[in-house]
Amino acid sequence: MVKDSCIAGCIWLIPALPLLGAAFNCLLGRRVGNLLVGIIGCGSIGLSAVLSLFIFNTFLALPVEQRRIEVNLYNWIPSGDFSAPLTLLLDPLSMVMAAMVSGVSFLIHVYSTGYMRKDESFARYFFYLNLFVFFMLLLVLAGNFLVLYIGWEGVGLCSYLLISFWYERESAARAGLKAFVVTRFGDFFFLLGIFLIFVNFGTIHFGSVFEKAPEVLSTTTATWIALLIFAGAIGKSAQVPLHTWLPDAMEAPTPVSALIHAATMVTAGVYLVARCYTIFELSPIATHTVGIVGLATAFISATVALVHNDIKRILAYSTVSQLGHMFLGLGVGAPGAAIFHLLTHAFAKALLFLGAGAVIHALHEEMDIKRMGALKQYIPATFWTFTIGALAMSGIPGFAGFFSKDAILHATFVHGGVLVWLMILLTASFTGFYTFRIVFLAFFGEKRWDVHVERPIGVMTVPLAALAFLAIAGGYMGVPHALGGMDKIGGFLAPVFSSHNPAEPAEGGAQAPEILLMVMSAIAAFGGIGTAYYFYMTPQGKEAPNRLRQRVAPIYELLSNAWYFDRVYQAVFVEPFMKAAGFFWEAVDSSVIDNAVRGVANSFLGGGSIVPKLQIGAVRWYALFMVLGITVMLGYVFLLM
Amino acid sequence: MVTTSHYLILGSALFGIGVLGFLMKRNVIVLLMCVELMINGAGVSFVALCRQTGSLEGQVFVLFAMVIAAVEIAVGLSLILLIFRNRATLDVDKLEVLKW
Amino acid sequence: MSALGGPGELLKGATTMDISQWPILSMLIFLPVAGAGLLFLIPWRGDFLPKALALVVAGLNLLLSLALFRAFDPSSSGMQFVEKARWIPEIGASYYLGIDGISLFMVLITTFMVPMALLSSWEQVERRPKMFYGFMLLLEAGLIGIFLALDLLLFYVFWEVMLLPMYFLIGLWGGAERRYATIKLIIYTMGGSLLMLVAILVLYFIHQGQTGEYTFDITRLYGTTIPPQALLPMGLAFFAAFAVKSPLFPFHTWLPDAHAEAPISGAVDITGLLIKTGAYAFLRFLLPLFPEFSISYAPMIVMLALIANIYGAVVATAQQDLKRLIAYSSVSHVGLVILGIFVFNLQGVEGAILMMVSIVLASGGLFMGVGMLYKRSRSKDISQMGGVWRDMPLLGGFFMFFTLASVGIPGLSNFVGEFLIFLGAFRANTFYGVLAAFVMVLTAVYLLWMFWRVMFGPSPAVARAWQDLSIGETVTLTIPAIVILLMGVYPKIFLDRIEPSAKGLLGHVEKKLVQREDLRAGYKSSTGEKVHGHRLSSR
Amino acid sequence: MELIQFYIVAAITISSAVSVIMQGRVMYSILSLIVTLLSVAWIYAILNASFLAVVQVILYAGAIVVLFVFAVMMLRYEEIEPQRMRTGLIGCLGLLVALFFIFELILSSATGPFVEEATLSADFGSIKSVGAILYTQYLVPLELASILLLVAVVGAALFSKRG
Repeated sequence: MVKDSCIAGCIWLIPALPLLGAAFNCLLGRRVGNLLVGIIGCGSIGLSAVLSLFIFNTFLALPVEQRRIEVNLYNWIPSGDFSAPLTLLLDPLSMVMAAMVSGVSFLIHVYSTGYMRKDESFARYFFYLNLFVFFMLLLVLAGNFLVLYIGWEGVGLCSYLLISFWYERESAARAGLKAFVVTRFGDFFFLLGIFLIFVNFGTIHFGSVFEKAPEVLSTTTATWIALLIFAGAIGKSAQVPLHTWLPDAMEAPTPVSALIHAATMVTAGVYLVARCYTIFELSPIATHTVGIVGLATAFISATVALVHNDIKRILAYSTVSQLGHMFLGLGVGAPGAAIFHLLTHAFAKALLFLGAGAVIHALHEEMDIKRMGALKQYIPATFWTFTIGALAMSGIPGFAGFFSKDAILHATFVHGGVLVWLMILLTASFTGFYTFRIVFLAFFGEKRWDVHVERPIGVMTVPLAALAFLAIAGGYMGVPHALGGMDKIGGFLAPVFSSHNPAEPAEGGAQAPEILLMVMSAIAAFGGIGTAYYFYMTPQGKEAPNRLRQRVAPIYELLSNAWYFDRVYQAVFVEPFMKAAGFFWEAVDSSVIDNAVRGVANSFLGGGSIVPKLQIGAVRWYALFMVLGITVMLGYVFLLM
Repeated sequence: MVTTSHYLILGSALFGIGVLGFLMKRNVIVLLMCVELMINGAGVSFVALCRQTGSLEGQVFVLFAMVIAAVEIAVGLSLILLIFRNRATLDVDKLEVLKW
Repeated sequence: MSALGGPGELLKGATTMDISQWPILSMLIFLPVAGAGLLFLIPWRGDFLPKALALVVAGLNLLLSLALFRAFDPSSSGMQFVEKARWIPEIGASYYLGIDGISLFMVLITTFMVPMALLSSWEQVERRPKMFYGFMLLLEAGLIGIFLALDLLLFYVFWEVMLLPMYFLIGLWGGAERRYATIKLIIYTMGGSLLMLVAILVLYFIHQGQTGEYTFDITRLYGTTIPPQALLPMGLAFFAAFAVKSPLFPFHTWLPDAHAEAPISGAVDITGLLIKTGAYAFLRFLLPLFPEFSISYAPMIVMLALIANIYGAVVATAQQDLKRLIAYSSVSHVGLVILGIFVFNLQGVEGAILMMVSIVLASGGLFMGVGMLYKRSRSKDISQMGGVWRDMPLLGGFFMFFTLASVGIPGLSNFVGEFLIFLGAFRANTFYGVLAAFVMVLTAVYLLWMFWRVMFGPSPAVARAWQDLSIGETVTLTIPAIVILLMGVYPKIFLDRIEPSAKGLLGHVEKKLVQREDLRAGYKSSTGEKVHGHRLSSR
Repeated sequence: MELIQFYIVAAITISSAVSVIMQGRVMYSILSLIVTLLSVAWIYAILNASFLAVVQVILYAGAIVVLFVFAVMMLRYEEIEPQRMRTGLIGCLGLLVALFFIFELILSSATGPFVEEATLSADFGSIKSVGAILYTQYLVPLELASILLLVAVVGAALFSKRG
């Protein structure tokens, strides 16, 4: 009990510390100099990370049934029977997320002090970044839907601010706006989902909602709620068809891409669906939709990633694809696996992005992998860590991504069917291919650049190393039973997905297929990597990509235009909207309505101009009409009545 | 027997003559005088009715009306002086400044 | 329960001065009048003294209203600090003032915004500043009068009086097209309010016919039963007056012109203050006086509100003039407010009131920002700008803040109001809720796009020697920003005080409606006509 | 007796009033106006308003008429045209409307429904009784009236100075 209250007392500090940091950097940042800004910025997050790890530790010591702590800070919006208190909830799911978010954020903050050290808006950058961490922690620690929504919108806002960070670039401003509007489109549905929840349950508190959900909701209502929530997740987590903002979001400084657009914010959708899993389970349609969207996203964006040359865009599409994996996991009834993949992906992808950042930094803002090469000799630390990240990402046995992806693949095989499994297997080989395409093109081969290499400084290398460690070790949280592990993470998270039992310790007979599946996925990954090696490392394969490109020209066109999503949206939504706006303003507002008003005004003016025209003067007519008026009134009163 | 009606008719007549003059005359100074006539006509009616009802409020009202009349004449005449200096006429028909 | 003490408790600390005995409401109205009188009558030398005087008067009024806020009893739903005196006893008109949770924040925001407007125009009014400041104070008095009057005739007087300073403010200190703008403003609003005057008189005589008593006291008139044949014309007359002032689609086109031509601080006031008199009047007069009208025509009004909401947002996207853009955003937001009022539930009404306050703050902040920008650039044309952030990071920051507040980012004031309105609309009718909430996407589009075009992008090649904000300007923008933040983070202070009155209002509407339904059911039960109840909830 | 007195004073009043508007020269109008005002004072006296009668003589016949005279003197006499009445459309209309108006007024005064004639106390209309009501019930309006007078004096001075 003591531990309980101790935790309850300091939960609020986890998000509050970054907020303080943000406030400091906002108000005083420009005055105090970069050193202090950096210290405050990283320090606040660092403290928060230490605190959450400490709480995690205490939390683990609690008995399972007590692992659910709620704190009411104050009643935020009380209105009649509606109330939205600022509630923080600590349960295994939010604990894991909070620890991951604060930890990864801390590493990226440290990295940023090096990466951004020459930027003149250093303080602004750390203000946004701290604010982001605050909102993200609020999102994962939220105890009801509205608090989650604050965090949800807040991270979207910070994402917008950070994408547009280099606002003088027209493309950055455009990408920021696009990201905000597209995700807000998703938020709109999410908000409707919250309303629907409130209308049905009379509360938006997580505990009460999920507890009552099976009794209260009919399948139809559950479907509606689940789909609306999922629409929010689609926007935020960049799933097809709302994924188009994420590649453009790469206009942000690279550490931001690592933090927001790979490790944390974009995974919020996965977190949300996992959080509401009880509702999703009530509706097969919703669950299937989640799975299908996840699968489609995973596949489509993996294919697009194959042909791009911009290092950050490849990683962005890779992120979208991996998020698709997570949703697939959710859709096939393996939320634990999805969250596990979320964690390992966060480590690996943050590592890849930071590595890419170091590469870009080294080559002075060069992002085209065709103009890199042979960097292994120049920045070896980056090379090694990047490769570890790439291995983890591709799902090579022994690295983090392997275990988590395997968990999803297994669930897919069991619940989704062979066809889905094959598709995702293909995607896995694509993943191996495009990740190592970067590795081979950027770090090996001949030198295709001629600038002075800027080596990453210490504060940039240390986070890389730390993340590399996590990208290897992170997987051992959830070694599956089939390999003789304990699946610690699955067990830890299980109470959250109450009605759902995580992969039971498999029967002796069932272990064999699982291991077989693992072998298959490892083969697929190696196949992808091997193809990349053949294409980019061997002299024989050099011409292969070009030949392939010519052979399947239409498909290549399709892929390099990212399946034409952007163009279609431009033609179907953006342009008609702008035209409508112009039409309504000029044709309706300025013509129809205004002319009606002007007509009234002119009729008065016209009427008014007749009287004075009868004679030259006006004053005496006023007098005459005054008297006439009185006369008529008197006449009415005295003569007629 | 003189009834209140007699005085009221007298007051009305005075008022009416004022109105008539106000509409017919063109000299601004005379117009002001016509206003005085109207005020006096109203005053007669007031005082007559006042005697009828036995309350003094009507007389007080007439007193205030006189004050107003004095004010009006003072300001009005000084305005007329000003207008005359600027426009060199007192004919209302030629003063069309109020025209829009 | 509550880990933080919260400012609510702080504000209710020991009262050192008992102000409940003062005629504080009259003071609120007449202090600015006195200030304006001093400004007009004394032949001041120089500009500083009159400006300072105006500011001091406005500041004093703000302090007074804060004292009022502190003494306000949040648990009561009735009128507080009531002052009643004979005005024209012969016709039953009285000088009757009172304040409740609905008007409290209207008054507060007025007394708050006027000093802000004065500050923001401190160096921007070049011609006859003392007249300008005098009219601003008169405007303040008129506005406060509208919010406090409980007598229909008194209300009407204030309603018209307020137009006068507005007319001069725009007509004398406005932009190039100011004549057009003022005439449009006057025609629109006078047209509406004359209809209302007729309806007021009709109501007055109907009431007299029923009770034998001549009175303009709205608390008595609330009980009047309107004969069915008079209901539509009277309701429409009131509706027209308020809809024009609000302004509700399609009566809104005066607003962009008035905005675009108004002097900067005048614009601050119109946005917020003038237009929310309309929405306030809906709550105070239309709903309780004509509940039957309000409810049976609510679907149409709600449709208009939704159209205004979406239409305003769409048209705002097409604007090239900064001030017009913000004006259309006001049209859009006001649509939301009216939607909140006419869904007849507690969340909607509370949200509407919060939203009104919040629009004033957020749009006011934007306007002040535009004013400061205009002072340097002499342009309101968006296409002429770009890259302003580079030149003026501080202004850019504030501009961002107010833009985000308008967009409705949680944690800032607009969100709370919007959220409650959406929720109320959703509860009343799913369709309303969906349409209303969709605007949050459009709002983001036009506001952030505007922000991008103004602030982002490269600086033009021509060197601009624009100074960033001065300390005075920074302070002017900081104060509303703090209030916005406070409202967004701890709206409980506001909601607690609004709730009893909002509940009372809805309860009254419901009660009156039920009475009538009973009455009519009595008449019609013989013919077997089904009496349909309206779903109302004061939950 | 009272009737005769009334008809005499009424005749003087009406005829002098008509003379005010019929005179061609302004000065004659003013002189006629004096007669009218004095006869009105007489009517006041008949009607038990002795205080008012006195004030009428002092204020009107004394002060206001003097103002008129001064005004006429300050404007050069020969320029105080026009002397003729209005003609044309507006003249005809004016005459018509005004005559009809007078007719209505007189008709209404002759047929008005009246309350019972009150019995008057001895000092009705005396300075004392008027003063008593003036300085109690009507104190505020009285003070306001004095302020108004002050403003008018200042205003008049300002106008004539500025020209």
